[in-house]
This record gives sequence, structure tokens and C-alpha cells, in this order.
Amino acid sequence: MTLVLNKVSRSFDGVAAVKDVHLKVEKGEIVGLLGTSGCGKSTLLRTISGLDTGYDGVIEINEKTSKQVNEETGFIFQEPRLLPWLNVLENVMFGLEGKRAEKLDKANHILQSVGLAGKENLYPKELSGGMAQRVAIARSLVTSPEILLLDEPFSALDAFTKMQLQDFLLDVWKKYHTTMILVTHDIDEALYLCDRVVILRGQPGEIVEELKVEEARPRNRGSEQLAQLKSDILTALDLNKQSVY
Amino acid sequence: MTLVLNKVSRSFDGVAAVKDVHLKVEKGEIVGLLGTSGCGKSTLLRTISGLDTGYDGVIEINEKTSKQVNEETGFIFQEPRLLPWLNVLENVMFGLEGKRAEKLDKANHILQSVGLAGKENLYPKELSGGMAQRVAIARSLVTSPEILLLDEPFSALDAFTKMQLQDFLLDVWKKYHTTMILVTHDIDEALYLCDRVVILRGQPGEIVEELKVEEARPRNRGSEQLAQLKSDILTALDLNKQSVY
Amino acid sequence: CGTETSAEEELSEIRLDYAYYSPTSLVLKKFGWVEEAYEEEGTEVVWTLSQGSNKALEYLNSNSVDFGSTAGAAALISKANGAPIQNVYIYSKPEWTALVTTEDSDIKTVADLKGKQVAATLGTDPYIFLVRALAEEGLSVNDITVTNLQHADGATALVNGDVDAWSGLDPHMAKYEVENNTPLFFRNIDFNTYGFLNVREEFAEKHPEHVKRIIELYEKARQWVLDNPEEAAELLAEEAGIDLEVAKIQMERNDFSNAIPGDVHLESIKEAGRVLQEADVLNDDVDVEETANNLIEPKFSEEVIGGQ
Amino acid sequence: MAKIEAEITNKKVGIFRKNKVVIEKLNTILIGSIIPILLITVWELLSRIGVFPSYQLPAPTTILNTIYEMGLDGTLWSHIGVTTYRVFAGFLIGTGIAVVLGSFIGFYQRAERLFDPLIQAFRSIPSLAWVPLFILWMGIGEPSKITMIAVGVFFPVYLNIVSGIHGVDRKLIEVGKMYGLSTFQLIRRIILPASLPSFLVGLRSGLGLGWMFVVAAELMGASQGLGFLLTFGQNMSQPDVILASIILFALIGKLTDWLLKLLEQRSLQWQDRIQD
Amino acid sequence: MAKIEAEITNKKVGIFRKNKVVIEKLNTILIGSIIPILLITVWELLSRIGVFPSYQLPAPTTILNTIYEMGLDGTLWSHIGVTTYRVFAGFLIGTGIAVVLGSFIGFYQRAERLFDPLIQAFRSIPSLAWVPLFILWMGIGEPSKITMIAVGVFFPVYLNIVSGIHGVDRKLIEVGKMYGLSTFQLIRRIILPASLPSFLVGLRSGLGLGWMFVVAAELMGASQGLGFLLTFGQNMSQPDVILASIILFALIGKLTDWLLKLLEQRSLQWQDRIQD
Ligand SMILES: Nc1ncnc2c1ncn2[C@@H]1O[C@H](COP(=O)(O)OP(=O)(O)OP(=O)(O)O)[C@@H](O)[C@H]1O
Ligand SMILES: Nc1ncnc2c1ncn2[C@@H]1O[C@H](COP(=O)(O)OP(=O)(O)OP(=O)(O)O)[C@@H](O)[C@H]1O
Ligand SMILES: [Mg+2]
Ligand SMILES: [Mg+2]
Repeated sequence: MTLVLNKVSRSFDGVAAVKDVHLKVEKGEIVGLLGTSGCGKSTLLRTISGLDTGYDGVIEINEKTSKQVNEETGFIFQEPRLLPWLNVLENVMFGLEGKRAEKLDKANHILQSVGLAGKENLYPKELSGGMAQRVAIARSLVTSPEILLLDEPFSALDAFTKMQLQDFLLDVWKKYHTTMILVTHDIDEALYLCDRVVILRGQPGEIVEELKVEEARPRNRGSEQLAQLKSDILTALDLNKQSVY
Repeated sequence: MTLVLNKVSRSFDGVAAVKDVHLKVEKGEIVGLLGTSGCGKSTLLRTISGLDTGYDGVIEINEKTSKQVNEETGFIFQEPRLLPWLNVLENVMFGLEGKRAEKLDKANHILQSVGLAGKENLYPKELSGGMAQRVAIARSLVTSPEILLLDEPFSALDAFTKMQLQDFLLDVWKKYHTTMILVTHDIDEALYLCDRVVILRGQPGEIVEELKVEEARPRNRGSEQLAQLKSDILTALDLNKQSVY
Repeated sequence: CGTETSAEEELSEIRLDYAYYSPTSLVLKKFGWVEEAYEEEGTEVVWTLSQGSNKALEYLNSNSVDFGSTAGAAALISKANGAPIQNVYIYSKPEWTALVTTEDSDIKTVADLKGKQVAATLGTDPYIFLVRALAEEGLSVNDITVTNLQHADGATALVNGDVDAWSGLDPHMAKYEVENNTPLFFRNIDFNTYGFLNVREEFAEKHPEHVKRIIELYEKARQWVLDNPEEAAELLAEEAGIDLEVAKIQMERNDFSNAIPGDVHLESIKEAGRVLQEADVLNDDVDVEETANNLIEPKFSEEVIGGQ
Repeated sequence: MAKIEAEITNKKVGIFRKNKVVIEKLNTILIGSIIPILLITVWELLSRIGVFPSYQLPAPTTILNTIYEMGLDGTLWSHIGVTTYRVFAGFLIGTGIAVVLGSFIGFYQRAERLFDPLIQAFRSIPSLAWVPLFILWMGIGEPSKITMIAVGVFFPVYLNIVSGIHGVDRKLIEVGKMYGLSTFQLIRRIILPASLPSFLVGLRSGLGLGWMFVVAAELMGASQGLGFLLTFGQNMSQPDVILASIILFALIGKLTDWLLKLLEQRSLQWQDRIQD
Repeated sequence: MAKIEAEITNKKVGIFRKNKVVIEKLNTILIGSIIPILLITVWELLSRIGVFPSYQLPAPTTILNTIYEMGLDGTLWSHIGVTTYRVFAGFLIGTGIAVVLGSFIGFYQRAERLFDPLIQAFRSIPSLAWVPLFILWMGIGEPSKITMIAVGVFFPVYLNIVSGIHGVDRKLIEVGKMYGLSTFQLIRRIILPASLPSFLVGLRSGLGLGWMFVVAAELMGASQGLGFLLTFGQNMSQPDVILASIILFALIGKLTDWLLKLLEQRSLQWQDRIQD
């Protein structure tokens, strides 16, 4: 599915949060969204998801303007947002439809992939922060959506688990050619996963830079080219010390 | 304040979360706690804080066994845990005592330091993830506690803001010689801030390794010595791929 | 017209009330005489308990019962407010209300009430009784403080000393007489407004024959009570769950002699109506005379009892 | 220049906003009146045609006239005044006790085990059942009446407070504990605000019950008040008085509930709730 | 070997745990009975000494005897049976309507503006006030009685549902929306579970009110039932019957509330609440 943002702005009570965002995402593309805290990344994802309809400008999905939630869109929120009355397994099955046996099968399989096999019966209040985040990831991936919006999905994970899940995400992408928009603060992560990195800056947030990551997947986390891109990004972000505070 | 953990274990419904933890923290020391997701880091912090009293073993603060919450202990939780009915300023002032003018002064000053000046009147529901986390940091630091427990305090912040707040934390440490235990997934962060890094592993989590970081502060984030330590830590974490999943 | 006569025949159910203040209704219900009489036609008999005149009137007005037992004054008030009811039978001449005080009270006559607190349930027979008793002495309700309390609560308030006197009602009055020796310092059986058996106008119009049959049955019950006073008291005690002693007192204060509504009753409620009008319970624009005349319809009883 | 212009626009915006708020409120009231007005019109029509005979259900205009006349001779105000005073006093007392007992019992599980069963048992005793006991214990003065109303108010407030406290997120309580708050401070600064939504529902439920218990209260030797008016009307077979008192109950009850609702809206602005 | 031993220990632990749960429950009941038993003993003593005269406040043993006698001649069971049936039916109907209307009004702000004002106005009309109107509209059969109880149950359930829905975290609703849930599914799968705590309080409040409204309901031409027993006792000046009915109200009300409380505990295990 392609995704086009045309001059999208969003204000809260007259204060702009993001301004004039133009963005075009091709089917199967993974776009990274980087930016300082509070510059409007989550706001932007919410407008794309259709949850927030109070924006100006036009958002087109598959060339159709749409202000509604699209069923084919998955959203991994910045917080886990697990339903506290469902246990891990039920939370993962929440978005699934069809026969119970099938649903169980899918859910168990994905729980295995995110390293939570054996934790099916725990309730959200019994999970650690990282475990909760992994349940949320599993819940969104299990429905294999066509567009996936990820808001700092791996922020609460240790380095090792994080890498495993990044690779798992790429597996999913390989299988379904999911279009993804990934908000992250981890530049290495963005470079390892994305085809393109978009940098937002300022308050209200505006797009200041777009970088293409040409290297073919699977990428080498230590590659020269990525290191070069990383330093470019750091420059783009650091230049504006003043505007952040 | 010194802190001694002697054979501390904690189980939930018969399933152990952490086991036999011995740890001694000197006054003014900053100890990093690293470990895979779900290995019991937060659980350990909670036992130290006195919020969780269901552990086995002994915890001594200043050579006194204590199973109660210590007023001189501050805790930055893994989630922001802002009080939703208070705005940013009131949340930061929550733990302060004394005259209102003084409290206001302190709170405004620290909000400046975490980059939230001008956001005083926002309610938690109007904050971005990173902003909420910074409010939580400000709330804990403003009372200048003698022991500070930090549970992934900078996980939701972009690289740039994170560095600024790390330096701010060191400023606080310089001023008050706060004893700190810092849970983090960011190895660079642990190496930049801590005197010692403790690595927890497995389920139930046990201490498998302790590394001293000898380099004097302020450290150079790109230093050779830190790079060497980082690779040691990565080894310590990665060795146990099997036990994690 | 034809349908109406057929309705007369095809009465599918007949709805009566019974009440502990109407012993004959209890007898009727207990012995199942109505059911017996209507068994052949297959008419169903439905009994409803009336806990007080106001309830019986509510049921009549909402077409929930066909026959309802009330005090005469209550029926008058309701009629004055437009209720489509007729009094066709007098089930007793009760002395169910009197003025009560405590054993050690210095109130001896109605005149002593001046300036005192008296408990009564507004609008009910005891209240009307109180007003008439005062009027006789040239007093009005403004000369005393009337405290509105439910009948039973009035007794409690009296015994506890919250009020100085109580315009009582049986069986409470009899019970307190037995248990606390509370004296009835003023009695006047003529200030009680009789027990009226009322029927809905519509029913009387459509089914005059059935009205007569019910009156016949009531007569049978009345006769039984007259013949068996002991058993009647026992029956009342058992049905109402009160002590036999109390039931006996209550039965003694009921006069079952004259069942046909007539001039005495008309005079009694007219007098009550005038008192009520003076006490602002009835609106000034109500024509008491006419209302009372419309309320009392003796023809059914005259035909039944007179024809016997 | 530009600054001044901006200020002027700001002011204009301000006025505009204020107007908007007023219009919005008027709108709400208007929309809320649609159905009542419809119902009353139909009722009036049916009464006029004679579907409801007046001895059963007088027309709205008749009832209004009754109320108007009571207003003219002044009795209306004393009825309303006395009842409102009683409800208000009973509401304050009942709420006060419920807050103290509810916070205590909600917070300490031991206290809950000791007291809660008894309280729950009392909860299903009907108001009318209390009447003879209250007369016995407290006589027929104002205390028994106000206590009766307080009893009615107590239960829903209590129930909602306890459940509200149980529903407070452990995470937030821990924040308070970390700052060494005493139990009392914890209740005041964390638990009560966090359970405020539930508490406010309790208040509104309680106030409603207060109005309901007034009738039982005014069976205890009252000579004024809306509840008295109601029983008076019932004893006197005056349907217009009965309905007048019902309508007054509805109106004044609605009014007081509206005040609480305003309070609710004010104090729950922080809730992150859906708007459609 | 070691495995078998471990299993045996596990079993022992299991039995031990089960025993512990039973003991725990018994304990709760015992603790909850302390105060009632104390109160009753004091009352009995005072009655024996003669502080309370028996014609006003009979001793507990007298009342128990009255209940026992009613049990012997069978009337007790029909009173209890009839009233329980009425409360149960009214509770189901009232709750049903409250759930439908409450979900609807809680979810759609427009519906709230249209209907809520009217509903709130009805809320403060006392049960006794409905009696003549209900008799008028529905006669004196079961329908009017059950409707009366349903009215009592409706309001607290409704109020708690609406407020519960308003209090549902927007964040969770958005999760449902992302999965393309229809409004109905959203209510069933997110809003109702999330507002369950509030809903359950509403149920418990409502059930309590149901028991209270029974008296008014059974003023409408009943000849059986606990409410009837109460008014009967009042009309016949029988304090032992009055108190017997009060005690039966308390006991049965407590029992039904306890069932709801069990349900509450079962279905709210997921709540992250404090335990002390
Ligand atoms: N209240 C609880 N009830 C039951 N189990 C719990 C509870 N709290 C934590 N646990 C379990 O204890 C283990 C350790 O949890 P903890 O939160 O300490 O992990 P952590 O090291 O902080 O992980 P993360 O980095 O993901 O936050 C987990 O397996 C978790 O399921
Ligand atoms: N509901 C809201 N009401 C008012 N202001 C809001 C609301 N949501 C977001 N904002 C404001 O919009 C700006 C952008 O918020 P957003 O959540 O998009 O930031 P972000 O880029 O995701 O930051 P972070 O990396 O910290 O999560 C912030 O200044 C925030 O205060
Ligand atoms: Mg964000
Ligand atoms: Mg943790």
C-alpha cells in the first residue's frame, strides 16, 4: 500500500505540533522517523492511523483520501496499551478473527518469536516493562497488517533482545512486504532497518532532512556506510541545540 | 548512604524473579544494572525502595535493616507515573515541602533543566512520551534524595536530549553526592555514568558479572577504554542466548 | 346495547378487596362464599388486600378492584375530587377512632388540648374525628399543633412523650390500651364516619345484578358475625395476627346492625364534609351536599335487604 | 503596531470564544428540553381530549396552576425551603460519614473485614422500615428526619468510595509512598483524587437517594416539605397535589444534580476520555 | 525418585493451599460477624433488663421466635420467595435497560444531551410517589410491582455505567479502533470490561435499591412478600413483625450482595490494586 502525506499540519488548542509535512511512502518501504522529544512524531503517526482526524492537509492511502481508521493498518503505540483484563495470550489474540484453534496457533507462534513462550497466562500487571512491550509488538504483528506504524517499539528492550526483534521485524517484512513507518530514537536501529530516514525538527516539527539508506539487506550493523550516515544524522540533529530547549 | 543487599531473592506465586543477589553500594557510588528483559531488574529496585517487602534476605541502608520506604530514597519508575489530575508543574512539586514560593522556584528551575520550560500548565494527557518521562525525572530529582533508584530513566528520549540529561544527572551527583542505582539497556549510558556495572542474567535473574569503570569523570563518550568495556559487556550478555529465550 | 347485556352475563372476573378494618370482608374471604357463588358461571374471584382507605380508593380509581372498603369521609373526599365511585353498602358502624393520651397525662377533656401537640394522620378518619371533637368545644386545629404521623407511629410518639395526645385508630388503639393502659379520654361513635363498601360507578351501571349478589354475600357474612361474635373475634385475631384480646376490643367497637346506606350516613358524612371544608381539607367550591347525595346509592341494599 | 493588532484579534477571539461557550450551554439546555416538552405537550393534549380523567391524572396546566397557587400563598416556598434544607443537611452528614468510613475501610483490608459485612446488611433495609425505629430513638424532631436522609445518602457514597479506592492504580499509590506520605496524606493527595470519578458518581447517586428518603423522613411528624405534600396529597386523594410534588421533586432534584454535574465536569478535566 | 517426591510435595502444597483458602474464607466470615453478634447481645441484654419495652422494641430472641414460627407455618418461605422473585425480575429488567441506555448515552454525546437531563430529573422522584401512578398505568398485578423495582435498580446502574464509560482510558479505546471494531464491538470488548468496576458498583447499588423499592412495590395490592410483611406489621402495630421483616431484609439483601461481591472479586482480579 502506498501512503502520501500532503501538507499535513496538526495543532492543539492553537499551538502547532507538526507543520506542513510532505511524505510519500511506497509499498513495502520502511521509513524511519527521527526527531527530538516532543517534535510531533507520535502526532504524525496518529494522523496517518486515522485515530486523529483533526489535522489539516491531505493523507492518501492507495490514492484514496481517507480520514478513517484503515483496517489494514497496524499501530504499535508508544506505550504497550495492553488490555489489563486480558492475559498475555488473550491480548495477542485480541485483533485476530476466525477459528479459535487457528487464532491460538498464530498467537502461540508469535509469542515464541518475541521470547514470551510460557508467559501466556500472565496478566499485564505481572509483566516487566520489556515483556509488556513485546506483547504489544506481538499483538500488532500477529494480524500481519499491510501498513505498520511503529512508535519506538523497542525502546524498553535490552540490546540483545532488541536485535533479535529487529531481525524478526525484517522477517515479517520479507514475508508480507509490509509498508512501515518507524519512529525511533536509536539511530543505529533506523539505519539497520529503514530504506529511508526522515528527520523532524523544531516545535512545531517540520521535516528538515531525508536520507536514503541504499545498502541491501541483511545489513551489517558495523558497516562503514552506515557509520557515515550516522554521523550525517547526528549532525542534522545536533545542529539545532537551541531550538530544542 | 551506603546500601547492602545480602542474599536477596524474590518470588511471585512460587516463581523466582531474582535469586541470591549480593550487592554493596558505597555512598556516592553510581551502580549500573544491566540485564535482559524480564530478568528482575525492576523487581530488585522495588525491594531496595521498600515498596516491595515480600523478598527473602536482608537489605541494609546505612547499616540498618529496613523493610520500610525510606524518605531519603527517590525512585524514577520505568513508566512516568504522573498523577493525571495534576499539571506538569504540580506534578514536579508533588514531593516538595515548604513554602509555596520556594517550591515554585525549585520546580521551575528543574523544569528548565529538563527542557520543559513553558510546558508547566500541560496535563499529562497532553504530553509526548519523552516529555512525560522528563517530568518524572524532574519530580524525582527536585527533592534531591540521598539514594536514587533509576529504572531506565532515559529510554524514551532521543539521542540528543538523552545526552543532555545524562550530563544533568552528573551535575546533580556532583552537587549532592547521591548514591544511585541505574537500570538501563543502553551500555554506552551505563559506561558513561557508572562507577560499576552489574550484570544480571537468566530467569530467575542472578548476578553474573561486575565490572568497575575506572575512568574519571567527565568521561569521553568515544574513549578507547569504554569501548573495550563495552565489548566485554556484550560478550557477557550474548553468551547466554539460550537462557534468554 | 346487546353487547352490554351479554357483558352482564359474561363477567369473567369479579374483583373485591378485603381489609382488616372490615371484619365482614375477612369472613367472606375466609369461608370462600364468593368463590362458591360464582363457581358455576366460571367467574374468577380476585381478592386484594386494602391496607387503608386511601389504598382502597387508589385501587377503585385505577380500575384495579370493583369493590372497595373505605371510611365514609375518605370516600367523600375522593368523590369530591371526581372519583367515579358509589357507596352501596355499610359494612359496619365502627368506633375505630378516639382521642388517646397517656396514663399519667393531665389531659382529661378535649378542652385541655388547647396549645398541646396532637398526633394524627392527615386526611384520615382519626384526623376528621379530631377536628370534629375540637369543633364541638369551639376549638379549631389552629388552637393545637397537629403532628402528622402514620397511625402506628403516632402511638409510639405518644408513649415516648413526643406528643401530648393522639387521635388513634384500631387496632393500634386497642393494643396500646391493653399494653400501656393508654386511656381514651374522648369517645364519640357518631363522629366516626362508618365503613363504606364502594363500587365503581361503571361497574354498578353495567352489572347491577352482581352488585346485588355481592351485597347478598356480605349480608350472609354480617349475619354470621352477629351470630358468632366469639368466633368472629378469633377469626380477626388469626387473620390480622393480633392478640385475641385486642381483636375482641376491636370487634366490640363495631356495630353491625344497620347495613343499608341511609339518612344517618348521609348526615354523618355531610357533617364531616362541612368540618373538612372548614379545615381546608376540602376545597371551598365543593358542594358537600350534592357530593354526599351522589356518593350514597342505597337502592341495591334496599332491594337486597329489604326484599329478604 | 502588529503587536497591538494581534492583541485586538486576541481579544476578539476571546469574546468570540466566550460567546461560543454561552451559545453551547444554551444549546445543551435546549436540546435537553426537547423530549420533556414533547412529553408534556402530548400529556396535555390527551388530558384535554379526556383520555386521562382528571381524578386520575390532571392536565399539566392544572398542576402548574396548583403550584402557582401554592406559590401565591407562600406555602410553596416553605415546602421547598424546608425540604431542601433537610436534604442538604442530611447530604452533608451522610457524605461526611461515608467519606471517613469509606476511606478507612477501603484502605485497610482488616477494617473492611470487620465492618463491611454489617454495613452491607444495613444497605438493603428500606427507608420506610427505619421510620418507627427512628421515631423510637430520636423522636419526631428534625434530628430523626435529617438522620434518615443521611442514611439514604450514606450508602451509595460509601459504596462508590470503597470501590473507587480499590480501583486506584497501585502504581500511583507507590509514587505517594516513595515520598513518605502518611496514610492520611496518601488518602488525601492520591487516593481521593484518583477515585474522584467514582466518588462523584457516589455523590450524585447519594443526592438522588437523599431526595427519595425525604418522603420517609417527612412521615416522621412533619407539617411542611415536599414529602409531606406528597403524603398529604395521597391521603387527601388530591392527584394534582401529588403530581405537583412529583414535579417539584423532579425539578429541584434535577437542579441539585446539575450542580454536582458541573462540579464533576470541572474536576475531571484531566481525564483522558473519548469525545465523539 | 526425586521427581516423585517433588510431585508429592506439590500435592501437599496444593492441599495445604486449598485448606488455607477455606480457612481464610471462614475467617473472613467470623471476623465479619463479630460486630453484629456484639450488637445483638447488647440489644438482648438491654431488652431483658427492660430498657427497651417490648411493645416498642422486642428482644432479638422474640423476633427470632416470630421468624421461626413463620417458618413453621410456611408463610415465611412464601414471603421470602415472592419478594426475592420480584427483586430478581426487577433487577434483571432494570439492569438490562440501564446497560443498553447507559452504553448508548455514555458513548454518544449527542444522545446524552438529548436524554440525560430527563433521566436525571426522574432520578429524584421518591418510590412512594410512583405508587399511585403505577397503579393507574399498570393496575395492581405483578407488572407494576416488578416495574417499580426495575425503576429503583435502573438509576444507580445507569449512572455508574455512564460515568464508567466516560472514565475509560482513551488509549485503550484507540487500540480497539485500530482493529476496526464496530461501535457495538468496541462497547462489548473494550468499554464494558474497562468500566466493569464502576458497573459492578452500580449493580450492587442497584440491587440495594431494588430491595428498598420492594416496600413501595408491595404497597400496590400485595398480600405476600417482605415489604408486605413490613407494612402489615406497621398497620397492625406488631413491632416483632416489623423487626422480623427488617432483619430478613438485611439478611437476604446481604446474601445477594455477597453474591455480587464474589462476582466482583472474580472479575476484577486483573485490577492492579493495593493490598495491605
Ligand atoms: N507483580 C508480579 N506478579 C507476578 N510476576 C511478576 C510481578 N512483577 C514481576 N513479575 C515477574 O518477575 C520477572 C522480573 O520482572 P521485572 O519487572 O523485574 O523485569 P525487568 O528486569 O525489569 O525487565 P524489563 O527490562 O523488561 O523491565 C518477570 O518474569 C515478571 O513476569
Ligand atoms: N492531546 C494533546 N493536547 C495538547 N497537546 C498535545 C497533545 N498531544 C500532543 N501534544 C503536544 O504536541 C507536541 C508533540 O507531541 P508528540 O507526542 O507528537 O511528540 P513526539 O515527537 O512523539 O515526542 P516523544 O519522542 O517525546 O514521544 C508536544 O509538544 C505535545 O505537548
Ligand atoms: Mg512520541
Ligand atoms: Mg523493568
